[in-house]
Amino acid sequence: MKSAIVVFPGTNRERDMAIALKRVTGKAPTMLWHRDTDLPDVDLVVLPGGFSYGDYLRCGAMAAHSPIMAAIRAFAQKGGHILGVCNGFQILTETGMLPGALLRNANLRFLSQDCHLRVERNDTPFTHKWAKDAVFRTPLAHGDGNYTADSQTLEKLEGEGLVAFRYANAKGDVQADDAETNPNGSINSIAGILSENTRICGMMPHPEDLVDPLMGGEDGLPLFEGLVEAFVR
Amino acid sequence: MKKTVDLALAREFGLTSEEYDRVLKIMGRTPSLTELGVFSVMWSEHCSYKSSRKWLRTLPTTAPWVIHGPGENAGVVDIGEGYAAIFKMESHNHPSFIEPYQGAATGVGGILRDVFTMGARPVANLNALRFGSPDTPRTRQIIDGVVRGIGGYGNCVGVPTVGGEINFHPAYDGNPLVNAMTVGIARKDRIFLSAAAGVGNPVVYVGSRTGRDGIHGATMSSAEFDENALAKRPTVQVGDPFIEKLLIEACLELMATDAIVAIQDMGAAGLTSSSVEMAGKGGVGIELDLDAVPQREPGMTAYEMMLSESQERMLIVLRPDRTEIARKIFEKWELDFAVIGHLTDTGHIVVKHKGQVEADIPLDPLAEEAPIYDRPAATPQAPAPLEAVHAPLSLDAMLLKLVGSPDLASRAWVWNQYDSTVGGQTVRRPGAADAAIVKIEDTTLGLALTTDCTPRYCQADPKSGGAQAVAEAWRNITATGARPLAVTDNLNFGNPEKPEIMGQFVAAIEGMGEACRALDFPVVSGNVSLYNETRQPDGSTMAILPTPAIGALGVFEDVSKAVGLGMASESALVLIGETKGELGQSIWLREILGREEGPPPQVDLVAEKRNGDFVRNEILNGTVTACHDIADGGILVAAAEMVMASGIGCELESPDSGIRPEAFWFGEDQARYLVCVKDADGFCQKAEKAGVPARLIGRSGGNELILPNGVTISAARLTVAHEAFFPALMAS
Amino acid sequence: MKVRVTVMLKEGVLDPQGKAISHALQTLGFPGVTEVHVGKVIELDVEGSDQAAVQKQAEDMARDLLANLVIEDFKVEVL
Amino acid sequence: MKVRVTVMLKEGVLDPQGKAISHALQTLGFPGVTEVHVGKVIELDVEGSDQAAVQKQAEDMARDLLANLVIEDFKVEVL
Ligand SMILES: Nc1ncnc2c1ncn2[C@@H]1O[C@H](COP(=O)(O)OP(=O)(O)O)[C@@H](O)[C@H]1O
Ligand SMILES: [Mg+2]
Repeated sequence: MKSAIVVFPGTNRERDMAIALKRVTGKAPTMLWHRDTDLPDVDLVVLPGGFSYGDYLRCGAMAAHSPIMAAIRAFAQKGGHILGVCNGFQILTETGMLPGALLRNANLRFLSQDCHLRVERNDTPFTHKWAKDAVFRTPLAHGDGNYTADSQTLEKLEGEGLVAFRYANAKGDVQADDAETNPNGSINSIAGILSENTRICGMMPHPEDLVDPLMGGEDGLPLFEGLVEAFVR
Repeated sequence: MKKTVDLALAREFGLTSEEYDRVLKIMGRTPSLTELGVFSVMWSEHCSYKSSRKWLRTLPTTAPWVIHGPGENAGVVDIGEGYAAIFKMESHNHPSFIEPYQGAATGVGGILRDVFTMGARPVANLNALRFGSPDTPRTRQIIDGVVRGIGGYGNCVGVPTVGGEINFHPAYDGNPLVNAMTVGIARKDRIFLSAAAGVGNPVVYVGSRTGRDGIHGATMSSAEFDENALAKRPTVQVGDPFIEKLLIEACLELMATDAIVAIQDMGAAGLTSSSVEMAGKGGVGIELDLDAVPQREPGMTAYEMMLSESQERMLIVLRPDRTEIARKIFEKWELDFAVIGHLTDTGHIVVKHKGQVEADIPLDPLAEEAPIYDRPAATPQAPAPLEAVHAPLSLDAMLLKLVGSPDLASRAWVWNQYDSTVGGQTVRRPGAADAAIVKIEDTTLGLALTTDCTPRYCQADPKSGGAQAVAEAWRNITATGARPLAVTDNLNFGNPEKPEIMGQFVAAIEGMGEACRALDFPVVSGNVSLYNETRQPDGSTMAILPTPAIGALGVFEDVSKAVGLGMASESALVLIGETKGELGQSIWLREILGREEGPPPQVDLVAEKRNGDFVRNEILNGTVTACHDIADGGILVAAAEMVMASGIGCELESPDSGIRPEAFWFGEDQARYLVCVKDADGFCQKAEKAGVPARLIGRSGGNELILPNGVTISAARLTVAHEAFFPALMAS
Repeated sequence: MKVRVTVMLKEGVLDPQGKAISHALQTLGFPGVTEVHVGKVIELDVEGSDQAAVQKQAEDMARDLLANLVIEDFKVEVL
Repeated sequence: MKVRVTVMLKEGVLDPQGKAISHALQTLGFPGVTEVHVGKVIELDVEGSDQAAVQKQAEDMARDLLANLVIEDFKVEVL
């Protein structure tokens, strides 16, 4: 699998993401600068976490207008695969490449803790290494992860099975009104979603920070292993 | 502002009349307003260390692994494989009282700059916080702002906040302490210093524009607080962590070239202290043209620009033929870049603005004739011995109360607002081990990091308290298996012009020095914050508890050998170290009996070293699989913390020690650890041979803590008691 | 010319900040506060002297960047 | 009654958001934007019918909670 990571001013989890990708591919991903206008020949583009433009105005709002986003849009139109994590997810919603928006966490505080995610479907390149309804642990770290969408959008997401991950407890029970298991207050406990063609995935938590037993586990690894298997080259 | 320069203005600026006389003598004329401003900030307590310098010199600062000790922007130690760790701690106490969010945020920003200015990529932040009584609304506001500020800045720059400490005491009601520590990593042969060199070389300003922020901040932090403190508004600085992040990346990119001759962050006293120090250290002169300084507001005067403490700015001396390379890098990162002067051979700092010379000061006397005071110090009185005390409650009731008390309760509410994993190198997050553990990317090396100080011990006996703080930091690092290397300190005290405060200061340094020498644990950087007092409405002042916060760093050759504090399954729990049952100044005495009395626990540095070296060896050879040092709350609290950390229970044995149970279980005797091992007999024999006291005190298993009186407390129940305090406090 | 763009959450979008402020005001002793909404105000200095053109330009800025129309409404005032 | 409280940073206090937005607008093709300041607007429904009393109450709320007077100024409008 050939992959690239986009760096915006203020991005800060590009190194974490590079470590995770290197771990499964054996080679370092290409780093792209937000002012680049062309993408190299890759299978996967990752928009990593961080505080692009300081999260000023709205998280991801300014990065969504970066020169590189035009190329990324074109890549998506050609059916390219894109993973947006945390700030990357926020950028994808700001560009409209994924529906909905991410509001301030319900408790109005930055949250940095482990959470559990339930895998809602396992027939996508992002999720196929897990069983359906599998539960895995992953860190999250954000101030604005409270997913919201209007009722029509939500109906479509749910109806077409475009929810990839939901916040859950360790047993996989989902309870949207419970701050323990749905820490940021996301609607329907949504933690990650897919585009209609399932080739774009945005999620708030950071599986890339749990790919090494030394750092506390490998629970996030299946995401990256799955991607590699999907693009054997 | 009054513009005539005279003694009255000099005093307003914080200079004494003798100091002003000295200025007149050096200048041979009445200084200009800008010149007076330069003298007043350079000779402020904050920049000149005039009350503390004499005593700081007594601290040990060298070891074979120390590359740069105090005197540079941060301390530098060799951690092997060609890498150096660069670290320092710094206070932002006064700003955090005035505006808790921005005060704490800019504190983090400032200490980050001290570290990356030397060429290091920051890899970890810690913070040592002291707040007033939790019962007052103002304390809650300060906690809320400080925690948000630390998170707001650290999370955005992408440096994980991995540890720290928090204490509460009414003595901090009007004067909280916010001490921030940053640790960075650099190649050992790529360290950047601040001594300017090369007459004619350009002096370059990078980062944010200069505004009227924090003018006279350095003098403000050298004065005690009065009722008007909250009205001192023009000095509030606002941090921009986004710009800081760009500045880190741009500086590191520039540092990978050979363009830099010298580099220095603009910290307290901004452009003044950075230019004066760079030129002074290099023995050259410097000429600045303020018209070229990037400015945020129109109409700024030379005085304002020289004293502004606008954040996120750096000063760099470049090789002249590399100026364009440097400019391109800063343009790429969309940061201001301006050549604002050059080095000269005059030995003077000359400041020009709009065609006028606004300041022309000889650098040598500015530095060399800076006042140094040998202030009178009263020897602290030894505390009276503690009379016999008795437990009013059952062991389990006391334990539940203690684990939920302000100084011992879980800090998860706090650290859950700090990104502790960004960077992907955090081996142990807050709460998982006695020190935070961070791996060095692409190596097997790891760092163990901690901050420690027990102010109530220091209040009772500053010397032993100073030694204890160092010993506890050393012990926390040892308890993970790391080899303790060096210390940074943040000495927070009251008004040094009072002999009893100066006496605390001198004694604490003496204690620290002794401990650092005995443990081979040199001080490589630090910060002094004096005048931490609040004037009360009745005219009296209240000083904080003497608080020599210690930040410390240890190293692992192989970080996979690190152990945490969570109870291991099916193990013997062994107590290391001697227990006499010292309850003086203990948390138990304060929380259960409401008394702050007696001498603090004795510090035996020989035992400390012997016990610690033994424990570390046994961790590294794999015998010890979990380890927790015994500190506040004694053995029983330590055991409960181990149970809560892993959810694995433990059955404790009744001690046949001849010591009263409350003294045995809650005494705070030093140099002790609880460790999990498989073979208790073999382990205790080995300890005995090494001269280390060791005894079996329990066995792990199940999910309950079983007390020697047979009462059981589930891990879950302990956790509920432990975790309730902060959320309840902050919701009220 | 000075322009003020006010950005508020759309009706129906959860406003936890507004809720928290309303709650805090109650406990601070302001019982008469029923609804609270929090938004952003962005004040801009825009070159130009044609009020209508500046208004139009500010609306473009709001649509492009200053507001997220999925969750927010905006209002432009040329001052 | 409806009340609007506008909270802006005091003059001279660094406005990192404003700076970043102004920069972004430039690159988005709005070169005529010179200064940008970002503030908060809080809209409240307050019980009562005496305009002056409501104004006074809102000012108290602003001082007590809505604005941080160390770095911010506020303005109250009863609508
Ligand atoms: N201000 C803080 N920020 C982050 N972590 C903190 C803070 N205060 C305490 N911690 C963490 O909480 C844990 C317990 O702290 P403390 O009681 O000071 O430990 P010890 O008694 O071993 O010194 C440690 O992991 C420490 O790093
Ligand atoms: Mg500690």
